[in-house]
Amino acid sequence: MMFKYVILSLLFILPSFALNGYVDGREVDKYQYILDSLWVSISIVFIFLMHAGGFSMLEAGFVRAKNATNIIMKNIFTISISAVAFWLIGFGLMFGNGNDFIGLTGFMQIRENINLFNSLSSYSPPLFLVFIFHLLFASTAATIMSGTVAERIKFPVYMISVFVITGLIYPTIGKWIWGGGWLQKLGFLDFAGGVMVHLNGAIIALIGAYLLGPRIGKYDKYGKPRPILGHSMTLAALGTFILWTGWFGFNGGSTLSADVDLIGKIFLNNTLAAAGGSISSLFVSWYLFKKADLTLSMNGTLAGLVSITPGCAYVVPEAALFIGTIAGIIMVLGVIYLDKIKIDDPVGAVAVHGLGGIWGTLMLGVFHSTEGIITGSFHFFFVELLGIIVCIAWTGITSFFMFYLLNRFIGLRVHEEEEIVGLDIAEHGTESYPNFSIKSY
Amino acid sequence: MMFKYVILSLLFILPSFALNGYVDGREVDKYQYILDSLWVSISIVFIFLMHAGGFSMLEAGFVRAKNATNIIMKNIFTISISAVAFWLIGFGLMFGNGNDFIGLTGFMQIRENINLFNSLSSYSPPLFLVFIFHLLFASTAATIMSGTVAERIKFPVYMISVFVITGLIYPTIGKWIWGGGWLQKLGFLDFAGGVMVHLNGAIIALIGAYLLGPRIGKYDKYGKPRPILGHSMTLAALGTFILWTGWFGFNGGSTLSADVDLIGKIFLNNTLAAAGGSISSLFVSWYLFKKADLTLSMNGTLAGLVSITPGCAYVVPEAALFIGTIAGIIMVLGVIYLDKIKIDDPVGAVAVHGLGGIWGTLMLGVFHSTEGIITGSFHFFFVELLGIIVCIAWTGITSFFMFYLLNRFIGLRVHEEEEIVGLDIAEHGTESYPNFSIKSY
Amino acid sequence: MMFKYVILSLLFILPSFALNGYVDGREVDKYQYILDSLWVSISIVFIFLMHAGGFSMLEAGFVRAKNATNIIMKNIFTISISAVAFWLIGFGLMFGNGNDFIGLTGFMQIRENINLFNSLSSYSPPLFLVFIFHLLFASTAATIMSGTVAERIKFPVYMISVFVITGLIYPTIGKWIWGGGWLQKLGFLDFAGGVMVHLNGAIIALIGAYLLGPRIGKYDKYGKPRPILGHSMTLAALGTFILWTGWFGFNGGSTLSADVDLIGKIFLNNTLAAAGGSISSLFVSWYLFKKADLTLSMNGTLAGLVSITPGCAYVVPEAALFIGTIAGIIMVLGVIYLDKIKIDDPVGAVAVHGLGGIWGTLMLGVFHSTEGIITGSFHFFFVELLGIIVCIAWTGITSFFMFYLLNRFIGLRVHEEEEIVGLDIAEHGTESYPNFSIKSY
Amino acid sequence: MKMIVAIIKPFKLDEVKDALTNIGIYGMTVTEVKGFGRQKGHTELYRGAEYVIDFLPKLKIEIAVDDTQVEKVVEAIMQAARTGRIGDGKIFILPIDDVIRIRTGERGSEAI
Amino acid sequence: MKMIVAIIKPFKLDEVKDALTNIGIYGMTVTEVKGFGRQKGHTELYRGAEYVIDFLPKLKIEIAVDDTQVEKVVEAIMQAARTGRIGDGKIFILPIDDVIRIRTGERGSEAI
Amino acid sequence: MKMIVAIIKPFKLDEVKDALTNIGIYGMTVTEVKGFGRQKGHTELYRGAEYVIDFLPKLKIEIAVDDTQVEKVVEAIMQAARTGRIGDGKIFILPIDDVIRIRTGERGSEAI
Ligand SMILES: Nc1ncnc2c1ncn2[C@@H]1O[C@H](COP(=O)(O)OP(=O)(O)O)[C@@H](O)[C@H]1O
Ligand SMILES: Nc1ncnc2c1ncn2[C@@H]1O[C@H](COP(=O)(O)OP(=O)(O)O)[C@@H](O)[C@H]1O
Ligand SMILES: Nc1ncnc2c1ncn2[C@@H]1O[C@H](COP(=O)(O)OP(=O)(O)O)[C@@H](O)[C@H]1O
Repeated sequence: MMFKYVILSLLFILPSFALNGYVDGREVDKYQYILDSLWVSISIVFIFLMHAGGFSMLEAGFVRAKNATNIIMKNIFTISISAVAFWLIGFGLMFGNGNDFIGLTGFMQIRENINLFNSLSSYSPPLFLVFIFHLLFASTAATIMSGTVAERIKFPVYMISVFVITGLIYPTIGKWIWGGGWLQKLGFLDFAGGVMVHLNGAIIALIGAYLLGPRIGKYDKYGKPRPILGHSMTLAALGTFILWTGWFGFNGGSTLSADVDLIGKIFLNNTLAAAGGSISSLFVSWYLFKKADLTLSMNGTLAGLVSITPGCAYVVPEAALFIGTIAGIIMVLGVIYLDKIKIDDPVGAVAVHGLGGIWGTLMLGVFHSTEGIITGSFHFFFVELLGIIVCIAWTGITSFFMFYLLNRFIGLRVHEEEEIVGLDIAEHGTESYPNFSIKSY
Repeated sequence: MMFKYVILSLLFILPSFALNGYVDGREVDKYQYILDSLWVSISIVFIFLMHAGGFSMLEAGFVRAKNATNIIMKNIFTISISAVAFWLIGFGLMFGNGNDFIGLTGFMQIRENINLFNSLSSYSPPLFLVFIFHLLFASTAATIMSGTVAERIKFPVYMISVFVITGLIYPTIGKWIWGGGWLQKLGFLDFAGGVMVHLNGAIIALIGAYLLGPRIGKYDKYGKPRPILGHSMTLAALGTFILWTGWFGFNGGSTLSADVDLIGKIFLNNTLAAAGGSISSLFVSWYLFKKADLTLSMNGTLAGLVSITPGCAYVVPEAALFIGTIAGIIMVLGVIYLDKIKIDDPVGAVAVHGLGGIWGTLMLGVFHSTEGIITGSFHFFFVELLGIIVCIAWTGITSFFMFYLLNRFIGLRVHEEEEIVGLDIAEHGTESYPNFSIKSY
Repeated sequence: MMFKYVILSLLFILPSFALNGYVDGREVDKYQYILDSLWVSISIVFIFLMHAGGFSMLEAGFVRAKNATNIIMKNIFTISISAVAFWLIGFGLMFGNGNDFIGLTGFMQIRENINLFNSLSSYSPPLFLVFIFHLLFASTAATIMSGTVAERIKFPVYMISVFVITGLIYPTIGKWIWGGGWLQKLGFLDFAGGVMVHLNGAIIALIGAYLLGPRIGKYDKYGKPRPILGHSMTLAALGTFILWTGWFGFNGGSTLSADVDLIGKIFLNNTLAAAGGSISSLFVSWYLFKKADLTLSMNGTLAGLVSITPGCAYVVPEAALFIGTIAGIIMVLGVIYLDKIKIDDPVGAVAVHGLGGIWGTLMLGVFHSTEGIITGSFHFFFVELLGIIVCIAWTGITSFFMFYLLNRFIGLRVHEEEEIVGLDIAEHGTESYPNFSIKSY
Repeated sequence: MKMIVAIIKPFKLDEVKDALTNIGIYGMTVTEVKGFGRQKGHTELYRGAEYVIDFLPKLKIEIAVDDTQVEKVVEAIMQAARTGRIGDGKIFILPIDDVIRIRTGERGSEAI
Repeated sequence: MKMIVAIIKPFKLDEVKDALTNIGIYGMTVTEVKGFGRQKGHTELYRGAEYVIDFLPKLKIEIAVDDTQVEKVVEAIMQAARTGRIGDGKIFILPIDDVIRIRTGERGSEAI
Repeated sequence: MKMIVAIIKPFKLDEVKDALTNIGIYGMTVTEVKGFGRQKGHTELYRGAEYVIDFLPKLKIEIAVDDTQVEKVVEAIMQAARTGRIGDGKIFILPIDDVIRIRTGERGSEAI
């Protein structure tokens, strides 16, 4: 009998012998570990493309030719400096051990030592990959504002603010929501960053645009908005397409594991929400303005994607289509409204990421397949609402403070003459298109 | 003895215990399932990029600056509306249970219920991923025409036709070829859509271009073709490069499983066929026109890729190089011929996708490593030929009918003045490049 | 007792039964094999995008509008012809069986027969994928020069040289370094091609630029350099962003296996080195020229990436940040110096890939975590130095010889009038932007 | 000698050029310009905000001719450029004191 | 009749146009030009090599008017286009022999 | 005063500018134009279909000068812009009635 048990126990030891191993001190299923990590690695590449190629091209397309070099310079710098800031400070603040409000370990120590980051203990992939994944999210939150404050913010001011955002503002609320902090403990859910990335970014953008004021020429002497057309619809479209593509990695990769059933669901929700947002915004602009506005339809695609970001893993496809479709409509109305109240946002980021983020998070409260209002409970909805309010308050106040100080000590805005001649010449000494005849008025 | 059997049987149960699970009601090898699904997920991202970034940029580059916004608007809409149409109707028609000619279940029901889709029972990845994968193929077939009918078709006409194509025309023949229908039963092979995607798309494009007539100014008063140059070679090239890249996902992903040996073979065949097509078209244009025509070489790359699409999994690399090389030559001659017979195709899609698709499918009949003419049998070749004829007939007739009705009730073509001023201003109220001096003649 | 052994042995056979299989005649762990191969497949796609989209757009953006079509034509041809050259000759020379200096088997025989390529016996993925992976590296080495010799080299000269590089020059040294040849036996390490790809490419570029001489107008009558501005900063940026993205595949894929811990480390090193290079070059140019030069910051990103390429798998993240940061500074100084000594390099490839490659390889000799100077040994450092010298000598001499002969028999440079009117019209009969008013001076 | 300056609708360029070569005029200089006149522009919306495109694309053709040819040239341009709709453009005739061909140094009518 | 040719700073276009329409001038033709004059250009660096941008963007506005209107138009342009800084531009007044409206064939003052 | 209008080959701009500044001319206005003349264009093929590029890029330089300077300026332009090959361009001399400097209101020769 004992003999039998020996054999049986061997039978159960065997697979762990064959399949398991130790990673960062944790025992893991070897193949699952590789699969999870590969999926995250690949998602990182998609998200990087989205960030680097997508946002830059979109924003470049929406500004005037005389500021294209400047907006690209900002995007390169955002990616680069946020890597440093998040490595030095941000990641520790967000995932380090500490209390419910702040992480206090792991600064500059993104090594194999997982013990500094208890909040990450349930993550499968190795720490390096988790770091880069979250870095790209932080960096995306920061880059969202770059389009909104474009064509008039001073480059050094922008540089400092990106450092502060990715090093301090974002990681702190990140601790609360994703780092095991108090909001997370209350049950707040934000699957891929509807609040964390998009609403955060939009609030910073809004505060920045408010304090900067509109671009010269954006309002006529009677205060009526005058459009300042983006210089290249094809570039803006390229950016949109890359973002659309990368979003599969952004939302799909937020599984942080090769849970392919969930990935499938997310992909479908993504696809339908984006489709809904593109179509609804197209028709709304067509109805309101008699002609189908491409830039609003592109914004609509993104609004659809933003709105499904918090809930993509939790809602059914029909809900995703609904959420994205309405997001497209809300976004168009938001763009018109912001224009009216003199928030000059060249790329529409506040409406896309802000309204899309709020709407999507609320709808997660409604449509969550087990906890949403639809299944009978209101508790979760209010937790979601609380998260939104907390984000607006925290990020609103801190970024106001940040821009306020920058304004005092450096001044936010370039000189009027620099704005007229364009930041490309003024700050970078070059034209973006030296061989082309550019209209001078 | 019995004891021994117990142990032995345990030995064989064990691995299923360790490795298997249930997906969509099927029992699967767990890791294989994850691997297959991940590969399809990633291929989806590549195909999406190819579709969104690739086709849009290519087509935008080949049209005039005054129609760039319009062509992009169309591409955004194509992706979006086809998601809805394929979800509502197309997928059920194509893969639902029914008879050899049509699927009748699964409309709007892309849930975990695999029983509605018996034809998919041998697919490993979850239904959601299979749905998106096939959606992107349908949507590609529809988008192929957008370049050919560009610069003159009415936007609403285009919109309706995309819905009809992805909801009805494509899924029906899809049932026959990929959904377990009659052509598939006859042994017709089309690995990644040489007929299904490319020939289908080209036929619709051809019918559309025929009924629309050439753009104003495309022929002089003596009927001699006059070139209308695409407005940006760099954009067109970017589109080509993205398509070239995405094709790895398109053909490689059509394994629908992580069969890496096959993927390796497909990647190599893809690479050689594209190389052959680029080089041959380059030299043919150089020989014929004394200068090396970039647009034809780019078309040649794509013709090479299209031509290997039906057979990439079945032929040896040497054959792939041959097929792609000849495809490049045929395509150039096709472009010249279509120009002569007054089919005005701004992007060359009919020659690339139509002739490339036909040629590649026939050559699969010749080079298939076990069933091709080369190995002695003619039967398979004739089945392939039959498939081509069926596709031309079905799609030719239905799309003719569709455009005919649209012409009757809406009118296919924009007003002459709108065509001259450009669709960007006429239909979307914007210029694509407002800061640039655009030549007015 | 015997009975027990039977069972025990069964236990150990079982997993191989369950998990293993035979590939190319080797016995492998099945899932590991699939994982390795999938990762390589996906890396191939990223590298292809990087090569096709990245280099082309970058180079196109850095040249004048009148030469954009030409540079793209060259890139398409490079990818295509190198596939053929590497298939016919290169791969056999580089990995075929032979001696320490040259491979002599496997020409045109990239089939499942691994026995022709003993040097690849430790590679997990199937031969087809390994072939494509190395093809893309060869092709990248060749494409590096295309930007440097742009705007003045004759197209046929360029065509032949790419064939020679990817068929002969690159594979020979490739045998020495990666194909089991003498340098590899000495312990020379070059993880992802700092010497093999980047330095090789830069040396060829340098020799080419030297023999061609500067573009007309690059120096005024007193020999002072005059800038010739690239025609599109947004295109150049797009190229940079795509390269930056693809580099994850380039360096990460060089594991040639799904070693996810290593992939994580490489990704992090990549990210930090690129960040360091972008930031340092930005500040250096700002300090030296009073304005922040976008093109130098983009070059800086790439210099950072190049510099981490040889050592990304072997150094700690802190070292990566250091290496990339200094690479950015060296690169800027290199650009200025090359300008002074009349090496006219429109895209900065010699400084980026050459200096970046040398610096990174030396630093690997310093920072290698077990063999570098820092851990006490000088031996390895000198081996790295030797590798650099060998590369400069071999590639310098052979490419000089190649260009010398091409100059004798064909002439390297286009006619002065063709250069003034631009290669697009002169060699391809088309303008890149026919609808735009292009400045004529 | 006179400088005939014609402002025309852009898509009429080919016809005007042909008309001029038909009457033996082989030299002209063309400039892209924006015209403002009775032909009204149009109002468009970009992201919901209105803007007016009131400068319309036109081409300016400058032709230096001998006094004797002025009427013939004006006639040819009018015929070729006229559509009958507002915005067809104008022809201005300005005096020229002298013309020099750079290549040869010829002056006056010789140089045209 | 006279051709009034004004070279102005580009961002002044709207103001000049408004000033002209206010005094009843409804026709003009605008061209993008580069100006070289007392207003000095600026030196920039591209990849460390110096270059001078000495041709500055300007707009040329051409307005054909009756002799009686010349002073009024000159006055309006001056007021609208002046910033007081170097580079504000010039106004040239050239004689016109005749004007023809292509659409109608009208001539002279009628055609303006 | 005269308006000297020179049509030149684009790559000669720098030389012409230098020649003019050398003789003390510091003001000019440059326009991108397309020229049609004896210099023949070229035929190209795009996707196998022929097209003719018969409008060639030229630059138009306008220089307002005092009557006394006309010959000097013409001479300088001719020397700098001549290559001796067809298409070198022309110089037209038109009369100017008056010149005004917008900034100061100066008139006539003062304003140049
Ligand atoms: N007084 C003017 N001076 C200069 N150009 C003018 C003048 N009036 C009209 N133009 C030019 O002629 C073009 C056509 O004039 P417009 O009044 O629109 O129509 P029409 O030629 O039918 O009278 C304008 O777009 C403008 O370029
Ligand atoms: N002699 C001239 N002939 C033609 N155009 C001139 C002449 N002088 C100046 N201009 C034009 O007028 C513009 C302004 O002249 P500038 O000398 O810079 O300043 P200001 O108008 O204050 O005297 C120049 O940029 C140029 O376009
Ligand atoms: N009659 C004319 N009126 C206006 N511009 C002219 C005239 N003839 C020639 N030009 C301009 O001068 C340029 C050069 O003229 P062209 O006849 O080609 O050579 P050349 O200057 O050697 O006689 C033309 O491209 C055109 O811009």
